[in-house]
Amino acid sequence: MSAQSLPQATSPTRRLPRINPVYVLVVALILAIIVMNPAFGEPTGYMNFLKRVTALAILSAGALYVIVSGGFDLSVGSIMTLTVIGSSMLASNDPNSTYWIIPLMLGIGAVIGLINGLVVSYLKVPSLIATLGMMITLNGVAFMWSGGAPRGYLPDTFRFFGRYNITDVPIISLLPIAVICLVVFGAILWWGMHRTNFGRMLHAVGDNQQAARLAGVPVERVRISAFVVSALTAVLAGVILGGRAGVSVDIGSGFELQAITAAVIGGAQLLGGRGSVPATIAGALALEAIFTLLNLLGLAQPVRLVVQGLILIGAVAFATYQRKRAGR
Amino acid sequence: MSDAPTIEMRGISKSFPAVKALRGVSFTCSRGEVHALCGENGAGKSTLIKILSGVYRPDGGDVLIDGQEQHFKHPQEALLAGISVIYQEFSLLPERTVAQNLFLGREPMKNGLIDNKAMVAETQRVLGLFGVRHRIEPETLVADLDVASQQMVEIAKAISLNAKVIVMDEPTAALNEAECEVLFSLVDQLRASGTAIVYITHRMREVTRLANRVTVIKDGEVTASFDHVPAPDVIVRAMVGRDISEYYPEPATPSEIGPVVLSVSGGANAALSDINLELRSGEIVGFAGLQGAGRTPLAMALFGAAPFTSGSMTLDGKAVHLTSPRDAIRAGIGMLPGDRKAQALFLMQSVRDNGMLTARSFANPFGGHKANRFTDLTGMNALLDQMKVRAPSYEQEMRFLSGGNQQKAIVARWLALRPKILIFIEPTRGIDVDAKASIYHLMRDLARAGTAVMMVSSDLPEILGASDRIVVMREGRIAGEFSRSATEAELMLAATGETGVAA
Amino acid sequence: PNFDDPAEFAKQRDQLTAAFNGPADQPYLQYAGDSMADTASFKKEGPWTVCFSNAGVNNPWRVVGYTDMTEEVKLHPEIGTFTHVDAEGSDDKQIADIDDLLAGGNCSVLIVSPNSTAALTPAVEKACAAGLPVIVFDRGVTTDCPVTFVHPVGGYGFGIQAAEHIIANVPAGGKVLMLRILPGVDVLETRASGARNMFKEAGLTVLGEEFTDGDNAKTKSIVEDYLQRGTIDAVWMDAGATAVAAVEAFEDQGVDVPVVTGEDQQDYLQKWRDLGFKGIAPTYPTYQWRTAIIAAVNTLKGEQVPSPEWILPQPAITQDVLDQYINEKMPPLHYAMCGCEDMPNYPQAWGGTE
Amino acid sequence: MTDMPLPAKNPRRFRFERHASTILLLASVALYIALIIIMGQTRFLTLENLVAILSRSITLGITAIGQTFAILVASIDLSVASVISASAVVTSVVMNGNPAMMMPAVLAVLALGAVVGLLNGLVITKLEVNPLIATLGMSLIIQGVLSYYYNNFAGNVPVEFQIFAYGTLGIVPFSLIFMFVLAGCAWFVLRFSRFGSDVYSVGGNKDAARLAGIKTDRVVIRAHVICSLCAAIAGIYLASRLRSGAPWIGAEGVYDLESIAVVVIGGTVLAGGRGGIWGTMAGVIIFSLIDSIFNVAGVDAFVKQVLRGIIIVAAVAFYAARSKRPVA
Ligand SMILES: Nc1ncnc2c1ncn2[C@@H]1O[C@H](COP(=O)(O)OP(=O)(O)OP(=O)(O)O)[C@@H](O)[C@H]1O
Ligand SMILES: Nc1ncnc2c1ncn2[C@@H]1O[C@H](COP(=O)(O)OP(=O)(O)OP(=O)(O)O)[C@@H](O)[C@H]1O
Ligand SMILES: [Mg+2]
Ligand SMILES: [Mg+2]
Repeated sequence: MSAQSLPQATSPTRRLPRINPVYVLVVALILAIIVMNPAFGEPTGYMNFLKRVTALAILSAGALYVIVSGGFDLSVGSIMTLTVIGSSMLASNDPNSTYWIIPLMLGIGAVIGLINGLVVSYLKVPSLIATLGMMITLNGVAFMWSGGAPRGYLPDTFRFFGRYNITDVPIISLLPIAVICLVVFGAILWWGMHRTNFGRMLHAVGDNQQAARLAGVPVERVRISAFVVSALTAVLAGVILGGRAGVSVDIGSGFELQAITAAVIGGAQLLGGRGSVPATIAGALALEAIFTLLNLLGLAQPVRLVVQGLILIGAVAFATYQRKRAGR
Repeated sequence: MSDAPTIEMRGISKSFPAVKALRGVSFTCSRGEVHALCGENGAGKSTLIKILSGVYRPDGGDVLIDGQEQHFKHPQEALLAGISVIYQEFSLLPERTVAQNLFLGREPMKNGLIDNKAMVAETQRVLGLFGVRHRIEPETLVADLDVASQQMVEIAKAISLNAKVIVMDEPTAALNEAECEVLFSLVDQLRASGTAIVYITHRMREVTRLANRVTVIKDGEVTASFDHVPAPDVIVRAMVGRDISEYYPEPATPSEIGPVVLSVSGGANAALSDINLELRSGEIVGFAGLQGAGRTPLAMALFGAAPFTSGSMTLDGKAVHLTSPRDAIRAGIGMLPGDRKAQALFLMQSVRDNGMLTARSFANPFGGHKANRFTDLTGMNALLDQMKVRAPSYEQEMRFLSGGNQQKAIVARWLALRPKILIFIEPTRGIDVDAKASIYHLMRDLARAGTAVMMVSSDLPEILGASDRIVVMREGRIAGEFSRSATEAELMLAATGETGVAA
Repeated sequence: PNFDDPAEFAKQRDQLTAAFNGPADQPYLQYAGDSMADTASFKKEGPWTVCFSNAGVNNPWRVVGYTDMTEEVKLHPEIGTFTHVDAEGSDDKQIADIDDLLAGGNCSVLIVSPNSTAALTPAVEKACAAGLPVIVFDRGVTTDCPVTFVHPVGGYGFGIQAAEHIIANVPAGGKVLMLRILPGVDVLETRASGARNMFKEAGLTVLGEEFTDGDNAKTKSIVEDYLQRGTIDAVWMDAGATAVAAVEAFEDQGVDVPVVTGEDQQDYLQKWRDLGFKGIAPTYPTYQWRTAIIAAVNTLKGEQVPSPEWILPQPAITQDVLDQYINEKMPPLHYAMCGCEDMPNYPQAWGGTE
Repeated sequence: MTDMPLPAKNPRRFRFERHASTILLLASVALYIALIIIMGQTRFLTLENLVAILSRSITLGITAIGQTFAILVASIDLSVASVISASAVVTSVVMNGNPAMMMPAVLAVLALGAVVGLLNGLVITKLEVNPLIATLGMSLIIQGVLSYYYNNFAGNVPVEFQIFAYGTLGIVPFSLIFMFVLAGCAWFVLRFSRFGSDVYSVGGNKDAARLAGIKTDRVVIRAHVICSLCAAIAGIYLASRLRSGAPWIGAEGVYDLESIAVVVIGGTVLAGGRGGIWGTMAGVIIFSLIDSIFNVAGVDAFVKQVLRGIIIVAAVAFYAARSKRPVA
């Protein structure tokens, strides 16, 4: 800065690099798990864990695009369901079908995201309602398509992404394909959100939509793109989860709230303007680690619900407190 | 009544996470006086007021009301103690009526229920004091009012409390001359009736016109305190720590004024009719008029935000039809909106991201955010330095900057794009003298570099001082054109369409 | 409700092996005991309007069953209209639905598949009071006013069949993981309690009872976590929905698949055959949906109907009959024990090919 | 300078969004009647059937009245479904068939509702946790505690108490009258009391309300107490209707998302500060009508779901697209 006096910026000691508490949380949880079950510290242990969390992590990072732009996407869970059911309907046990089914599903996802975005941007329906409607509709569509029960298997080529491991890898011994997907898609989503002009416009739209329009941001296009990204990642998450778990009728249900939860634990601001892809992925890891830990502790299901609720509130309360104190 | 001043603030300190806003500030105000509080943007004026009114709690120091020490924990307690504040940022509820806003939190009750009738009647009475009874109806929604009327409601709300202290934080920022006059006479009446008034403004004329005493804050400390009203340059020196030479830059010489960049003929829409207009490169055109005269709609029409529905518009001689801000920006038009918080600021983003946004919007969306064909991070830093934006760091979030510094930061947004035409709407609203001067010089520099500048302002001295040519609007039409040698009276006459109007 | 009723446990244990009345090749017509209801007072000329208040078609079991039912309707020309209202899994909604059906006023008979027992009782009583013959199936109600209550042997029976298989194939002291869908559902609770009793009797160790919510991914995670902590000798399941996921968890970890119990869904049956582990598939036959229509038709014809309960046989699919129930042409979540192979639209109506 | 003559603005221009819910209601009534006539099912055009339709959604209606308060203060309550379950269970367990325990049970449940609302409000205002997260967390906690103690229908409601759900005045059920009386009270409070005015102010702009001396936190907390109380009453009603309470009946009726949808369809804006009770009631009746229309027309269960999703979005779009103001 040029020769002007700065206002009294407080002494540098108070401006420690601020580390997002979610990272601390993840590390603490994982250490706790390893203490309780040393097998977790071995490659099979943590690789299985990462494999398990991949679908949610990718999904949350995609959902973050919508959250940062100032909306919600409640339809992601139903998109996952539709992906799995639709794929099983189309596959008709033909291993080669995967190569056109996944692109087709991505296409369907893009159309769904586009519709969400158009409804929110041009019909001005609040995203909570628009995507709630989409969720109900898509669940119905999935049911209609399959007549209520899926009518085909997912071929192994389809399940490759969610299920298979590369074995005999040096040092880590096994490397699930899902973990590779997590790294690749996580990096792409990180790049889009934090390293491009699009990412900055996304933040701006979520922060102040009217100002964004007057500053020349193509607001509608940006918001629609956010919904498309979210829907596309939901398809990917569906492919991975379907790969891991096989076909079932309501495979995606509940994922929409988990994705929002992961983003929020990662410090994203609901209603837009702030959010980080790595922190959201860490939020998903934290969420899954909590479940695993409670599992290890052998706590009854109801107790797990209570703990989950407390952690959810506690994490957000703590983040708010920290943000206020640190002036962020 | 004791001799103690109505309000006394002693040794007030206040820190925000990133900045020490106040350090040991003392301030008093007694009944029957107007005490002007001056200081640059970010000096800490609003913060001091918010401590007085219980919005913030001080880190150190005492607040005394009528000699009694007070520790307000909620604005309500300050209100009950007789302190009424017109805040710098609007504090109205757009979806409620004028009457409901006026009586917010203290609705008249009858049998335990809200007495709507009494509320409307009382509202009408209070609005009558301002002579705006015909313009503002008690049961209109505030959202349907223009900015000036909203500010009137804000003022009426504070005054109708019959408080013993009224604090006005830049009350005239959104008002035109005539409305300012109404306010000034009200302030006179209030002073006469024994109210203590704290008055914050960046306009020296208002200090001279109204104040009994003046206190200047700089960087969170009192730098000067006068029991009289000194000459403006004395105040300015205390504020900025130096003299400001050449407040208004030199006007353009005829040779500097270039060809017509933009012309409109027969432009009209719901708010405008029969607009014929030319803007030339190198020229600053000031747009004057009363509230509701259509200056903002005209700016919005040129900027494509609320396009003309008939008529034609040419840019560099070519016909254009702009239907969105993006169209306009692409065609080389930029605009700084009047309502900064609602229309221009991204409070959660960094100062630099605020500055870079427009450039990024027109670059490849998948291109890196650090550099684009318009500017890069270093370039933006240079622009922000040039604007003298005061921030601990340009990575700081915008919401921690004072109003004036926010305005300067968003000017940088447009500079990066080097537009052919730049529209400023109330560019110096809420900006301190130093910054004002730099904005005038900046506009002039832009003009010299060939930009056509359109400046919408309600500040007549500014219109006269900074423009090369002046357009006056009335009722959605252009009511007259003047050179910079016109007088305020001539402009007012054209603006009101009446004779014998006091300037 | 008591889910650990020794008398009921013993009764169902006997019924599993008891002889049933009726044609052996048409299990959906068979019934236990010989108490019958006289329905002469409900005799009515066709065409009838058969009204059906359904708890929901929100899982594959109900989908297969509902298909059985609609196909059965087609076999009876006397049924003029078949009105189906779906409560989407909500008691509140189902009560309102029954009110709607009564307000409409032209049902000849009302079939109810209650979403839950206690909650639907008043609505069923109201329908009885309106003079309608009522047939209840799957879950019951706590009133005797319906003509009959159609159901297979029951939850204890299911639990017993699965547990017996495990006990026969796992040495004493072996470790059993019990995977359950969710708590609170009557038919599932009795399955668990039946099995728990058997394991205790046989001296097997129950590693844990975990709820999967019918979620494959969660099931896989649970099994993985248990595997990380030690060996598992058998997995007992209260329903087949997640059986394949449990099997895959062993497969993916490179561990031999132990004894796993499931249900009569095609995907499980095929997995069982392909991997050759020691499996069994107790059933909760979907053919009871056919029986409900048959009971309604018999009632309107004034014919005798087994009453107050029409207890259907509940066979388990074992290794020796496995191949006979596998049909590659049917969808993975098709329930093999549908008693529908003899129907005209089989297999297309159930989503099968050819 | 005195009054400035200005082109008169029409201060009371027709506000489409204020009447949208009425228009929607009339449209669905018309659709229903048309359908009945077309299908020749005129026997449905009876008073009894009208009552049956109105009585379809009493649980939803009572819940939505409370939800309206939460949304008007720019908050939201996702815990209503769990509160409904909890209060239904507590009602039937405390009564346990004993008529003498009716009063204590009702009081206990109301206390429960008040405490939950208070906690929700405190977490939202004092810990500044986003309401969506706060109430989602609360919902998990309640559900966990409840399922720890109960996993099935528990206790039973004495016959005397079933009068609440099954008793009628002529052909009109008491519960229906009760719902409309409750709505009337809510309307009165919102329209005429200081608290009602504060609710709109806080929802409209919390900072402005605070500067005007309104204790905004208190208003938010009270709105949440009302919301949870209504949910508790809905639980009592449901226990009376189902004769007993089970820990899943709230979740099974999706009362959380449905109550939000109904409030928004009724014209209350998710951002707060705009809307009202009668809109909500119109929304509830529209939902009932849709159900009845589906039943009359014999719409397939899956198609029904698809249509319902589309209808929710279309209904909100119907006025949102016309509204000049942003709708969240
Ligand atoms: N809520 C806040 N959090 C952090 N910093 C703040 C906050 N409010 C004000 N500040 C900082 O405190 C300092 C004083 O701000 P203040 O608003 O009091 O200035 P001002 O004198 O009113 O300026 P202006 O004339 O521009 O209104 C500025 O540096 C500002 O950035
Ligand atoms: N962007 C816009 N789009 C449509 N109508 C507008 C727009 N801005 C203003 N109007 C309408 O134009 C009329 C005049 O606007 P306003 O009161 O803002 O006057 P103004 O001329 O902008 O005031 P000033 O000239 O002092 O800025 C009002 O009826 C207002 O509602
Ligand atoms: Mg200020
Ligand atoms: Mg204006």
